[in-house]
Amino acid sequence: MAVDYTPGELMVAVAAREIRDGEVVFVGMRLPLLAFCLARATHAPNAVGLFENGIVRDSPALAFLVTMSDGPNVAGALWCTEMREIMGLLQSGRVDLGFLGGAQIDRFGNLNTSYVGPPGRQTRLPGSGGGADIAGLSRRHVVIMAHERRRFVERVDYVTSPGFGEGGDWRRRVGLPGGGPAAVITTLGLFRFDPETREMVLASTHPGVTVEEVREETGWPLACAPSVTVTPPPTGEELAVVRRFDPDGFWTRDRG
Amino acid sequence: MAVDYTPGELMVAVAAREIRDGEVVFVGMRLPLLAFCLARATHAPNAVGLFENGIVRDSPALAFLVTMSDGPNVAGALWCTEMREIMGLLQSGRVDLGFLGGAQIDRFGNLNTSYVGPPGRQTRLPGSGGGADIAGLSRRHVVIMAHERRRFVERVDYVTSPGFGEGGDWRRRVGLPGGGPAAVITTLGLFRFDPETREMVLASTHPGVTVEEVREETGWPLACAPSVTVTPPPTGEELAVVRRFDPDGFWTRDRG
Amino acid sequence: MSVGAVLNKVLPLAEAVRRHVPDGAAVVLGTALEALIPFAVAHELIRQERRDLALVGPISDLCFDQLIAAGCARRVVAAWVGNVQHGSGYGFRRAVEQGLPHPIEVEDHSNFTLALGLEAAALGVPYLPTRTLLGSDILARNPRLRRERCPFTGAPLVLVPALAPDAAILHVQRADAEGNCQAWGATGVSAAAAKASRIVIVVCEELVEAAVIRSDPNRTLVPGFLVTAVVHLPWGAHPSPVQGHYNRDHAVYRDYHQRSARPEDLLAWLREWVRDPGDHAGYLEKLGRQRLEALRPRSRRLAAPVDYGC
Amino acid sequence: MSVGAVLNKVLPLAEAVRRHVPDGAAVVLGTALEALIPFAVAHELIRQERRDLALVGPISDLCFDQLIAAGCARRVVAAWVGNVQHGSGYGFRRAVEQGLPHPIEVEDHSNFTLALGLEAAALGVPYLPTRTLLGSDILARNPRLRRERCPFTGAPLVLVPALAPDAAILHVQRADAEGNCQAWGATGVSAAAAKASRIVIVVCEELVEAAVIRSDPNRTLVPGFLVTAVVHLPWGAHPSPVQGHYNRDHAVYRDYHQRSARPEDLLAWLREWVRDPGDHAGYLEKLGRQRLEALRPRSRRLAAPVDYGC
Repeated sequence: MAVDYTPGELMVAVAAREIRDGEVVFVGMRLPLLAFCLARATHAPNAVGLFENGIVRDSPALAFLVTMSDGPNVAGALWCTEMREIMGLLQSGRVDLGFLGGAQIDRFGNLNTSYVGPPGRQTRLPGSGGGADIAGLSRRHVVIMAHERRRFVERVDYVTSPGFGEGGDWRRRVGLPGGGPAAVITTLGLFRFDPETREMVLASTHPGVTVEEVREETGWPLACAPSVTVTPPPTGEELAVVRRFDPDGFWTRDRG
Repeated sequence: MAVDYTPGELMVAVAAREIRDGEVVFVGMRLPLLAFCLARATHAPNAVGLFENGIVRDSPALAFLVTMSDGPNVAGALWCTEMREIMGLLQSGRVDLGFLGGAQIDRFGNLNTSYVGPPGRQTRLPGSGGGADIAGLSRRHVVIMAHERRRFVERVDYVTSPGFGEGGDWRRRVGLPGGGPAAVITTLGLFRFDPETREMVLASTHPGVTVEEVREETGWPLACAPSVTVTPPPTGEELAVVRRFDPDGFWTRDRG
Repeated sequence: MSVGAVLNKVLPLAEAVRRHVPDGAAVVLGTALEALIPFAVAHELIRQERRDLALVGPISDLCFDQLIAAGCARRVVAAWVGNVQHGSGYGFRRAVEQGLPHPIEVEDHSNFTLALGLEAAALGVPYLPTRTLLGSDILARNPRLRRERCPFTGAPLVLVPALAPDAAILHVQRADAEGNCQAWGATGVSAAAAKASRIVIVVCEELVEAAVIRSDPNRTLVPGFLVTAVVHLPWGAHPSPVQGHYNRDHAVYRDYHQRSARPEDLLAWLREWVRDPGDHAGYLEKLGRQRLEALRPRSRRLAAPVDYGC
Repeated sequence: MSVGAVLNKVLPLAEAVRRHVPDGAAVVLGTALEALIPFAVAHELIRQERRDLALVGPISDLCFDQLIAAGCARRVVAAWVGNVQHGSGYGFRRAVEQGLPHPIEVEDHSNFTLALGLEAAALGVPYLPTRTLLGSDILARNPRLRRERCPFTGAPLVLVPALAPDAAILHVQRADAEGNCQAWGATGVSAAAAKASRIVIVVCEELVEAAVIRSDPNRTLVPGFLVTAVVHLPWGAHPSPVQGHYNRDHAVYRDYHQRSARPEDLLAWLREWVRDPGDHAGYLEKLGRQRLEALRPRSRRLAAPVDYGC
């Protein structure tokens, strides 16, 4: 049965499926926050969500959130504390999964949210926030971003949040404890990483998207899984939950 | 007017006079705790007391205390927190004055509360607790202890809580930030330290005690101030306050 | 504190800012992230035309963007500068990209290294070690961060040096006249920031009796003996949220975003919302009672009772 | 947690100890110093004749002395071991001085270095730096502590390696069935100890509904996802105090002090107060209702209301 949904809603549904029941998830804001709410409401009722401001919740926020510090994310939390506590959980390996967004990503999953463009004519982006910490320290992380050729580049201009660096065992060599990116969820498809080379690999295209379209929007010769599948679209139940937590489509309709 | 008092009460009164108004004081237990209460009730109404368990008070405990964690020290505190916060204040130079007890002290004010006696036949004492931290990190500290020849030795068997080490600029050389001992208050007298050599110097003898008696109970050739005075005894007001906080003489009568 | 001393700590906003945040000061603010942002202090700094500030904070939401656009800042030490609700901070971008209104220096951090720098200063150690930022260009390009091998394990570590601002500005729910203060909700790096700083200004929604604080000492965020000044200023964190007092006023962030893309519009926004109202009372008057009331909590949610009896 | 998982966390005392604290485990307890000492767990370890434990804690009051005298411990990592009210711990002294009932190893710390070791493990770093213990023989004789120069300032520092016990035992005022727990009064090194340990056992005076914890999230000491087992055991910290529930029973400390100077007396004390009562209920019965009631708070002292409304 075909259901109408936006790219944002699809990405939220795909992201939610990355959360396993009982996991401790570094949530962040926007689409990952909705994905956490969706996962808890469906297949992962025991997932725990961490926020870098110091909030830990095991239930969805009481109401729609624009920021993680909004009142409905505080009320009913199971712990409100300092950032150092949250970062300590991350650094000590207690966080199973973290979510990240980015402006620019490369072949090995490195993310740039700091400086884009050639020296002298750089655009200044807001910066890391907790992104570099999540990318470095969580057991695995998942990236969610818009898929455009200017964003998917051979090599990012600046590594804010490390993925697999130059590939292979780079993370081990530089000393990063976390496992690195497990998936990249874009407006066009779902990507995994080759277990040896650590290069990004197209795993599935979203409904209606061709592999060729993905290639066109990717700034390097894209590797594909032996059989690229089609991403299962959000179910009616998934959409109902997403719309409950983003009733006006602030995150899933107004933007990608 | 002569007032009857115990050695413990005298020591508390002398210790209280070391606290200046507005100071942040690392209090600990027993006699120093009473000294803090006395100082606040008399000349230092704005002194703030810190306890290593995590308590900060600006008022005396509600009732007699056997330990710093007793209920009356918690209720009405202005802050109950973790040990790290208290130790952080100490290490960052926010503590003006700390109090310490000891089983053994030497010429340069080093304290031993760990191992007494020759190797192989050592007596095991309880250990540092927070003593070594107070001695190392507070801006200045004051020692309170019984004056006996076996306790006042040329060189302690084990430096638990450093005073001036080997004298002179030893503290600077080993890298200790705190100022070291400012006074030693014993059952016999009050001692200061020579600003150059950092050797302990007799400043005043308690009423009825002679310099000779102090020398006899001291295990090294004791230096004396140019004019050794007599310690002013506790006033009636001071005694009244001490007895209010130690009504049964648990700390000031049953023991030294 | 003697009564005189206590009374002297409680200051009007303008006086606290004038006395304790001079030109050139390093100021940490926005320490609870998107909540409890001391916007009233930031606006007062703009009105007093403070110059050459170093702004220190994890993610600043639009507070830093406004200070930068107004020309108050010479340096930014932060993990993220922008508008949390809408992304880019145009004031910040123009300063970095075009040197407008004048060039600023930026010291980039992640949230964790910024927090650790403040923690190190709060704890009185020259640095704290971490495993974050290995392999990141933030480490490569921030000369204050050092990469060293762990003497115990041989593993690579990043050493974050102590970061001790001149002044910390905290907004809290309640404080007494001595500055003993309590806040609830996430506190981010607030406690560390206060202990790391020489000057601490506490802005509170409620100025309470000493007994209120002392009825619940586990709730205390910063003890008064570390606090320099107390400003009693309800709504002082607007448009950011204060749990139990008011919700976030999202419309302000949207309006500022829409009106800051062009520098002349941004300056007009600052004129309209910061300079022309003259002071915080004028700002609240311009917002209007109806708008403020709409931000009030829909219901009370009281903490379960806790008994300190003994 | 699923309902099944939740119910499984709540265990009787004996079962929690049997399942989660095996022979040879490194156990941190007494983390709030003289209050909230999990004496009931210590006594159960004695009754179950646990052996070769490493006992970790800042100052242990007489809890460690009893475990050592009963032959449960092979190693002690602590800053102070004795009887806070009376000084010496005779059980500890005999073990160190005479190897009775068997020799034990002692790793000496100050309170601060013990706290920092736990903090390092809690934060996931191999060590934390400090300026304490420079010039102390604790540093000179503890081979795990290193003296190094600061790479930034050149100043000498002590590096305290991470100390990660196998199990942490915390006594708290209230917890829910998932282990989300809240404590008030000074908390010492409790939070760090829990995060540093693989296993966390929470013993609570009150087992409360999930909603109680969530009504006041700033009060939470340790979140449930770090907690392995929850034991609901009123009076489980006796004779140490629990704010709002009971005061310290000083007489126990005096009695133990008087009856522990000779080893046969100490063993008789343990027989009388630990083994013969059979379990915690038997211990409370032996204490008697009247004695327990006399320890109850004389009055309630409620925390000022806090509103999380939004």
